[in-house]
Amino acid sequence: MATTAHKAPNYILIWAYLFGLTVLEVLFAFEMPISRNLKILVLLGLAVWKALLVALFFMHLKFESRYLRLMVLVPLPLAAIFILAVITEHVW
Amino acid sequence: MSWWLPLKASTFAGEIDGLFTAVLIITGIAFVVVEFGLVWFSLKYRSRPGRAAYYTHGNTKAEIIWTAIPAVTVVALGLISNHYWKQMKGRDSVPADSYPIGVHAKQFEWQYTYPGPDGKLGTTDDYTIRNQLHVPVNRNVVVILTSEDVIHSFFVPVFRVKQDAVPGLTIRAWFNATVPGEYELGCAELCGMGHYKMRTRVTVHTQVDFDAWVKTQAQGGSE
Amino acid sequence: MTHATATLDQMRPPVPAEPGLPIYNNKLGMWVFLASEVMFFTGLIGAYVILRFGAPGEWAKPNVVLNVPLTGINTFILICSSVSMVKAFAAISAGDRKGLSRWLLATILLGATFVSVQGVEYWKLVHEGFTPAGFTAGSHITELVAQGKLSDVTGGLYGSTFFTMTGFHGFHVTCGVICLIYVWLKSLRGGYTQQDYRGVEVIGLYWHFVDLVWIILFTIVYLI
Amino acid sequence: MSSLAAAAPRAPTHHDDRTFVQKYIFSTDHKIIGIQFLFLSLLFLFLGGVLAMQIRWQLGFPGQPMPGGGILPETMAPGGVILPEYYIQLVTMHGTFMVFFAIMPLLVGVFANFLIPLKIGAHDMAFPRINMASFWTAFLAGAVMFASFFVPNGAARAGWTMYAPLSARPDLSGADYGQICWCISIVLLGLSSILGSLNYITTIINLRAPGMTWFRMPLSVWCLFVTAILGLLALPVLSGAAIMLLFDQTLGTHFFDPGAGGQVLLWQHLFWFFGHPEVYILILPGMGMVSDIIANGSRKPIFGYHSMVFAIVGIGFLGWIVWGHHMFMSGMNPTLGSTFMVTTMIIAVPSAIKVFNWMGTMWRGNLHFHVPMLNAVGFVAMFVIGGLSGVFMAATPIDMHIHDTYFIVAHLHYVLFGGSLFALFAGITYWFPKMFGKMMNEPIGKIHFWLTMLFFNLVFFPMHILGMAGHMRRIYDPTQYEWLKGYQPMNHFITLAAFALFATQFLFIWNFVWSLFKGRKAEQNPWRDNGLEWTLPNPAPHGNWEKVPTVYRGPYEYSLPGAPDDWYPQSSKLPNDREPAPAPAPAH
Repeated sequence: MATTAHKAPNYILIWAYLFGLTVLEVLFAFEMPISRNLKILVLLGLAVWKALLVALFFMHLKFESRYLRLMVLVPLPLAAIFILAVITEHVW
Repeated sequence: MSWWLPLKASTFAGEIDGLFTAVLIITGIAFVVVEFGLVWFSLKYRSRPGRAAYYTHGNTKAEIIWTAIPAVTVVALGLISNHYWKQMKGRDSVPADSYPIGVHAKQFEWQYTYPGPDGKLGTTDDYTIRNQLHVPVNRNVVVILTSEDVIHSFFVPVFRVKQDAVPGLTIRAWFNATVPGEYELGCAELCGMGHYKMRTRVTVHTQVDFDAWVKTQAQGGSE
Repeated sequence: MTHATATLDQMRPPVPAEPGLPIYNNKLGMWVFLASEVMFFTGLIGAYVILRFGAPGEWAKPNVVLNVPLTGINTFILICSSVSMVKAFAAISAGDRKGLSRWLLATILLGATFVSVQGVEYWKLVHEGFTPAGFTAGSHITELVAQGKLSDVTGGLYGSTFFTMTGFHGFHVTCGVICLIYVWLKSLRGGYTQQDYRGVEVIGLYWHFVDLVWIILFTIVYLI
Repeated sequence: MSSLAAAAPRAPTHHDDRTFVQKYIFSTDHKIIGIQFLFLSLLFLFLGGVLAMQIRWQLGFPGQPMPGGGILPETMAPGGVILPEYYIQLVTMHGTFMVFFAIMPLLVGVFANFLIPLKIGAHDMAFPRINMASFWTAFLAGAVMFASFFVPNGAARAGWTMYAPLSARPDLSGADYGQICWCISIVLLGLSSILGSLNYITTIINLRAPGMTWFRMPLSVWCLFVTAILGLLALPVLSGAAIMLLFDQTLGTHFFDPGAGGQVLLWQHLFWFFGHPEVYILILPGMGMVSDIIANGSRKPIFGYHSMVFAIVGIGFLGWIVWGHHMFMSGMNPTLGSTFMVTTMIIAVPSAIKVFNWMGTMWRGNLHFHVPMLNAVGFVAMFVIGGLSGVFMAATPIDMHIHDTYFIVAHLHYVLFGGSLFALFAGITYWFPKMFGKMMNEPIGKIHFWLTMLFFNLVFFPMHILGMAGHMRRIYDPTQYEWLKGYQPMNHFITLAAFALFATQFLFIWNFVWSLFKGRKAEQNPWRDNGLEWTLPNPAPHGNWEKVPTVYRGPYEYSLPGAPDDWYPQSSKLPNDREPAPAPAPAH
């Protein structure tokens, strides 16, 4: 494998996390205890958390060189720049 | 045919032409420096027998100088432009007392809706004319641009004003005509087959003529 | 279990070269390709977010048009396929070729199930009147509008964005399944050994990426 | 030929058992693929030129039958007289072919493919088969776009920028199949470009020869690396946008349909978010080649290598936050306009740094004006004008007057024709011996350069004047307007100069084709250049080196004090040169 030998992460635990988070998300989406904006933030947070779990453990980013991690992050600010800039069109 | 910008017929024209001249001077200097530098170096350092090139990898001081100077120049230009930009197109740049004219662009013609004698748009005495823009002189006029089908662009060269008419949006653009006379307006954004013939006759009346014209229009004397 | 040392190490960057990134070419190539895929979905999801933010009417509530419980199970299936993919990868890195083939087969079946469930959902939605071009008149969905549970002002946008995003994600999953079948067949022929299982890792990266995109899509399309 | 070249490693002599088809049609050799791109793109460049001549005819002689126009179908040009619908197709297709199928493949398809493995010392690209797929996808995209002329109702007609809703509604534009062909072709080109960029990035990162550290790479490779990154991240957004436009045209979706809540400005944002990195894709490889050629022509190291690299990388970052300057007048949020105006002003600085560094390279050099050097200096001279006219547009109040006028047309042609095309003339002439083993003719090359320089300026400089007068873009017949009637003599003059410019290009075509067969046999290192590619015989064999060379110094060691010649190849070892550190042993 790549440079550093690493103990394979406990995939079943990650699977349990993902399953739990998905159920949590679905439940959370339909209980309406809080304001809409906070709900969106929480749901996005859960989604990002699950995405990070997949990326770090399933795609082994956690054990890769930091240059690769940096390279993988490059497109994200571009996406953010595009969406934030175009959204201001409606905050005329 | 003139080798310079068209007639200055609006308050914008003075400022824009001034800025144009300033940028022309700055870029002119850069142009002369670079082009004559290239020609001079090409002649002075061309290969002759026994000539050896001077071995150097660069000079950081020179780099700093020709990074700083362009950076300062462009940022200064940026700030000046932003000052005028806020006045001309800024969010609340349209003067309150502007004379409103509804401009509706559709494929290959412009429809101008005038407020009529009561001076307010949307009242019963409004009237609409095709391809004729009449504005009073020395008065702020706001053009309320809407489009029916595709993107058109309201462009009067002598007023130096341009604003796209976007279907689905209502965009307001203002100007203040200063020289009475007959001018022309054209569509500046490709809008299909007849893009080239979306021509409007722009007439800038003195205030007296304008009131008379409004009165004649109000009595249904449509053109 | 650590990964056994390898003699003819195919899984290291090419030898006679200046050290670049410490990963072999195929993996670097896949990560670079995934960066371009992120930009592709930026275009689609960005358009969705912008259109929704500036939508003239009120956007459809979750679970009114789209069946969230069914899609929740579908999401779970895709997560399982991600897990089985990583199990396949762990199997071959420990040298277990039969385990690799079995887990790959599991991944293929789960992936195919996901796509078919998605296909059935599309077919049902279109029949209910929810199409890429918006709400078709006189269908079940227009009754929902009549009952006031849904505003049809944003119907056109809702249909366009939903079908384009999830459609292209489904397309990427289908391509993934086809590649997995190729890798699976090659694994049956003993194409992958403990020394060289690059193909498995590269297709694994693609598969996890497609799962990651779905995790984000599921939240912003179905739940918000 | 000095003693140094003798030490170069010999080419591989292994037996080459590939059939003709494998070797030339479906080749996976990066050099053959580069040459395939060269022939395909030169064809489309010529087609773009022919379209441009028809545009100029209509503007110079409005409404008069075009000589040779008889072959055009009646619906487009009855009796040779160009109709408005056909004129807008000409404008759209001229832009599309030139940008997507001529300049971009010529710069990225040809020179990235051909130069990267040779200049960094690799046997071939990281993924040869994907590289071949990239060419054939581009070929298919070109075929689909070319076919769109012959579909019912003719080709797409909404400008190469395809602004919605004109592009999304066949009833408004009059072209249905043409628009669909445009979208499909652009999606295919996007795929081809992504496959290519993927290859270039992996090759440059992982396959550099031992000793070829990041700061020993020639600037042409640095430029191609940043171009590949821009291409990799920008093209998918265009593919996504083209797919949305395709669905709007075919499936009836409402992305850009204002009636159903769609946003018209969304297309412009998506297009120009791709568009500005695209225009840097069109200029950066040219800048890289010109840097190499000017250093070679001046027999002097490039001035400020590190600041050039930072300028290239700077352009790579800033290129992503300036796209709004195409939309100042489009109804975009004015505060956003201010932001884009400031970032656009800042992006002028890296280009200024590069121009001054090129001049610094020529300063106190030993200038050999071979044809590539002439074209390279021509590039710098013309690119400066293009860059400076860009400052006028960045100043938003001035842009209010000159947006969508011929001032913009002048600017883009000064950077694309005066910039990229002059760099291409230089690049093709410079690496022609490495591609085909023969030299291009020197006198014809010089005549071609001076005539092109003359007529190029006669055609495009007056367009600044037209733009200042307010002459709008894409106008079928300017004599409709009183104030433009006065400028008709200038349009007439520009048309005549354009015909002369087009005729001059036959000199290049003649020189290119004639030298392919009868050119003078090229020696090992005709330009006495330090690059690794010149340690190989001409034309370079399959697989390049048998053993990858080791690199001991940067690419620009010209006129090294105390060296026998005024050039010093990267791969020849001086007594006090250290061997590069061996690659790290496998850690586990």
